Amino acid sequence: MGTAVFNPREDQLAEHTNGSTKNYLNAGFSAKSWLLTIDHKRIAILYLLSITFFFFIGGIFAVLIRLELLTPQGDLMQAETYNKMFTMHGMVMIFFFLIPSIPAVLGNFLIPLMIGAKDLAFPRLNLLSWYIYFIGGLFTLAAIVFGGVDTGWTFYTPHSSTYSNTNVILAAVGVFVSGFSSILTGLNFLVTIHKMRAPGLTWFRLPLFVWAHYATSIIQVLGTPVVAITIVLVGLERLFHIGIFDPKLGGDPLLFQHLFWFYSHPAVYIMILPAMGVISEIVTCFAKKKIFGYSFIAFSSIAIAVLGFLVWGHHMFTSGQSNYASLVFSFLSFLVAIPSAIKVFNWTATLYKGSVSYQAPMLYAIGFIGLFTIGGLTGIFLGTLAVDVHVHDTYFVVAHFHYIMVGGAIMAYLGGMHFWWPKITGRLYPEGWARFSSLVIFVGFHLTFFPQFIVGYLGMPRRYHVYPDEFQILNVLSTAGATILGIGYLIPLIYFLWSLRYGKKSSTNPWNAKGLEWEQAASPPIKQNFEVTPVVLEDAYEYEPKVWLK
Amino acid sequence: MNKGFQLFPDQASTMAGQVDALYFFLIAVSVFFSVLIFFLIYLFAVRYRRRSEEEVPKEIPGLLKLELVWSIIPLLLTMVAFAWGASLYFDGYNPPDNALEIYVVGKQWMWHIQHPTGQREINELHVPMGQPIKLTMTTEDVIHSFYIPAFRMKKDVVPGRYTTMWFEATKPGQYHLFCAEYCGTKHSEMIGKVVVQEPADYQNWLSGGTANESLEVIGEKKFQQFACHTCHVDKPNARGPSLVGVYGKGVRLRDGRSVIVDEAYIRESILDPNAKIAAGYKPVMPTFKGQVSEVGILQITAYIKSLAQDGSN
Amino acid sequence: MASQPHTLQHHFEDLEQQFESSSLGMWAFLVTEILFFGGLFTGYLVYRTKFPEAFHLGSSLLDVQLGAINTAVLICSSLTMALAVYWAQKGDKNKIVLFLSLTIVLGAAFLGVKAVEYSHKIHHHLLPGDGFTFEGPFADQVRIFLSFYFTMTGMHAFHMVIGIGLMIYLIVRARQGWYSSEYNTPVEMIGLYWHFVDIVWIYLFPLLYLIGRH
Amino acid sequence: MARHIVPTRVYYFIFIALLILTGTTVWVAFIDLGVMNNVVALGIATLKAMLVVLYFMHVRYSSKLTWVYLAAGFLFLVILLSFTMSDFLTRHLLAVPQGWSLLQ
Repeated sequence: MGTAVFNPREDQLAEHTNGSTKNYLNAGFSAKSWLLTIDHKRIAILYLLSITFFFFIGGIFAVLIRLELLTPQGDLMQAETYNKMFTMHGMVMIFFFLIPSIPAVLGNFLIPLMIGAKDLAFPRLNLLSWYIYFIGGLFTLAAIVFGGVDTGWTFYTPHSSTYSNTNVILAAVGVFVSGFSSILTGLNFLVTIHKMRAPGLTWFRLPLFVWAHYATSIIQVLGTPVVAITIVLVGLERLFHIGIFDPKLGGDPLLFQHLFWFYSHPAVYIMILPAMGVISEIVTCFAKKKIFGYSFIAFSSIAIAVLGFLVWGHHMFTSGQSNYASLVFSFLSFLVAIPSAIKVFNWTATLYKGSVSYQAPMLYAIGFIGLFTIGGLTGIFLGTLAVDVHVHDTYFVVAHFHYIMVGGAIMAYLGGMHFWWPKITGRLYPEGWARFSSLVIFVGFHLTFFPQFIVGYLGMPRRYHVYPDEFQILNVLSTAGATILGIGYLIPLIYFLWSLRYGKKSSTNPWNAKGLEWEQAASPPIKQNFEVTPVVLEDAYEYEPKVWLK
Repeated sequence: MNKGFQLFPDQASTMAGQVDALYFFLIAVSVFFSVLIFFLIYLFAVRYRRRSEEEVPKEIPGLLKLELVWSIIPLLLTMVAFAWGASLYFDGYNPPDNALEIYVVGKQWMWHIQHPTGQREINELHVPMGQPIKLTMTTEDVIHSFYIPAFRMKKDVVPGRYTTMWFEATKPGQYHLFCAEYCGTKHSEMIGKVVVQEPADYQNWLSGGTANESLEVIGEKKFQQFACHTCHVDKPNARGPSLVGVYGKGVRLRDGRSVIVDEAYIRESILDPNAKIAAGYKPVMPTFKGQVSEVGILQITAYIKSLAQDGSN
Repeated sequence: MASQPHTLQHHFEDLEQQFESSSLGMWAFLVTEILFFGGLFTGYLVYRTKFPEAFHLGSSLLDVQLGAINTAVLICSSLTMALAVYWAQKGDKNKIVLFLSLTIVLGAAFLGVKAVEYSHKIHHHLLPGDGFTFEGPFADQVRIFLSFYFTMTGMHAFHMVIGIGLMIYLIVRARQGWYSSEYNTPVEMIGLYWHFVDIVWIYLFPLLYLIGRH
Repeated sequence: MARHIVPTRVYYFIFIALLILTGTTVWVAFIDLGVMNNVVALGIATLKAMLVVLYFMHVRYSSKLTWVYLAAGFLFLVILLSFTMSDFLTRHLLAVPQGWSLLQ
């Protein structure tokens, strides 16, 4: 790749970037050219639009939940309605926003660019994945429109399989179908990363974003089918009373929990591993320095993906599962904390003696590290058996996983969107507003969720529609924070849209970042990504020019 | 129940202080690492802020020793948390032998509580201070979870089987009782209170109120009502095995295995009599599924238990 | 190759890369299939450990003879599939069509036998559901066994129906002369899928039909 | 492409072996071997599955990567089975391990 001076194609790239030639965005304007596209970049845009839609649907539910909890009485809505609200909030946010967010948008757009390929290995499958996701989304929307579901996103039996009289089947079909979208995306990434790398791009030259997505794809491919068949069994139980999950017919309700968490615990890593990949890219770019401990960060992603499958029982410490199983699951849960810690330490060390600039993506990344550190450390509390007995199913858990999944994953998602926005759209977002929104989100987030740790340890159970008076102060703080947070999420939506028309045109490499997508692809990239297949001669993140190139 | 604002919940059981100690240890570890990381990020970000676009920082190669240090130290700390937490967990779920047994049946959306002396309560649990209490729990419908924050104790109540938990209250007063596992529409109204009393007050409470028959007496009536006694008599050649003195003992089964006669076995034998048939008997007992409630089963179980203690009928 | 532009897709460098990608993708897909059936096997294992007698009793309700015949039929279909792939590698269009057709016939025979078995069970009210009746001990546990029987074999049969559909597609394409000794990836991939379905049955047969027979 | 083409006689040989093994597993099922019945049944099934995987599915002649993927699939299946069973098999043991009192 070499330095900018040595890049023979620079003129060519600048020409593309200045919009004088075709790029993937102006390659066609008909609806068909978008809806039947097999270009990974356009499919990423399709995903971007749909997950943004679902994010705001889920967000509306969140706002209503927080409004209801402003007072201890259930005065805004009925208990049934409230139960549907948190169920739909969880279901939409997890299955239709968080799981596809970074992989299906940024991963889809960037992996081929980062590895110097023309497309993913299976472009048609990629388009199919989006349609499957879309159909799953339609089922879930139908479940909402026809009256909602009240099982919680966890579908615990026998409530979901026998007792609930809401649209469980529709929602289950929605989750089941969208699961296949996730599997196929993961499969596509795995093959692409194995088989489509540019000449010279060895495994240990790959950007860490790609490593993180490789690890994520492992989980998607191995975990998702188990929850798919589990949901099928719940549906069969509901329709035919097959007895497998029905204690009245001899079934054991804990079997459901095992099968469900076998996927749904690793699913948390589907949400956070790509986020970690984004942060690795941003931190190294804005410190202008090669990332510290490359191989440790790369392998810690794989370690998280594999170990993540061995710890699901920590969701079941109070469930009546064997105490011995709890012991083993607790032990393994602590082991999975270590690779996460390694990443945080290495990001921090990357800043040491770097050249740190505070542009918006970096502010989001630093915000991520802060929130993820707190989220990760409170995970230790939950892995500790005796403490978990007290805080399990309380707001402590709610706060913990929001720190990981909202504080962590969404912060990184937004950071990544800012970082690659010039590459995706060819336009720069307004820097001042972006810095401001990162700050608003950071403050709003803490105010929303930190009080929930306290109220959780005080004993307030989750999924409560009414609650004792003494918890009100903390809930009011939380709702106030949610208002700020909500505004914080709206600001980027507005200025991103604004920048599409009024934003400054971006150069090929506005951050002077390393990586094929910055150095060898135009902003926005041409339809086939590169004029010529790139050849890679050096490791990732070589910000310090090597002597022989000077 | 303290209605004021507080940061930490009441400590009202022997377990509460111990869990809190572990909690504070974890807070200390968390604060240390959070502050360390936040401070370093702040320090590096300010000290090494970009001063010109041209500057090119020198690459710092990876350092295995450093990686090992920041892997192993957190690992050791988590192992402390693991051992400490596991030890308390086993204490918390392993009742002492002298525990007083109280039965809990959850139902959408209420807690039904039965004392061995026959008192029944709905959404209230009276317990004496300084006495270990063992709760044996089940539910008529979905999964619930019996949660007393002031005792730092929680256990899911699972349909189709018994789960147990125990505690020893240390401070008189009234404490929240919550259902912690989402159980349907009125999940948040499946709450109640635990009333901890001085032993003398507790005795007063026991003797006061309506004249209750003890659990085993009600159980004996049920035993007659369901005609259990026509087969389960303490005579040779009876159609069913005698239940005198069997509770807590081992029994050989037809297929050569053996089981301990406990609550779970009695429950199973009432609902699914053919599952484990005692050696020397035929599968002739009908199931009582759908005829007897979980509460009724607990009463009959109490009666069978009492037969073990008396040694005579 | 120029006469067959559909064989090399635009984003691959050469056919080798394209074949390796398809093959790896297929294996990754089969891995998800292992875990998909794995959820059912886990449930089966849990309940079999819990209710061994009931599972023996439930198993005795199944027809070993039909099960064994079906196993043989499926093994035959795997052989014909392997031969279809072999002739695809050799590039013999007529033999591909012949062996794929044989595989479809054998697959249909398997499904036919399965339908006979299902209809017997349904006739005797052994289909889990509201009409389920079982005169004998452990009625509930036997129901759970039969639930696993129907779900597992049903899922398996569903995979076979999809496999047959894919083979019909292959036959159409083969007749159009799409497959040659250079390009035969779809035949190989669908072959892998079919063999996988065979393997699932290889486990289902002893686990469902042969327990507690002695 | 220089891919390995397996001669047809290998397929016929494997086919005969699979049929013989099917016969064997049915025959053994009717002999009382106690727990060994399960072991034998699953052992034969695994042997058959291996024959199909190695020869019909060409894994014997495939790249290391195929082996790794296949092994990962089975490894995670084993994880799912064994960790789930770790709950169901130890639930009825003592609530507390003997002599467990690390920090008392």
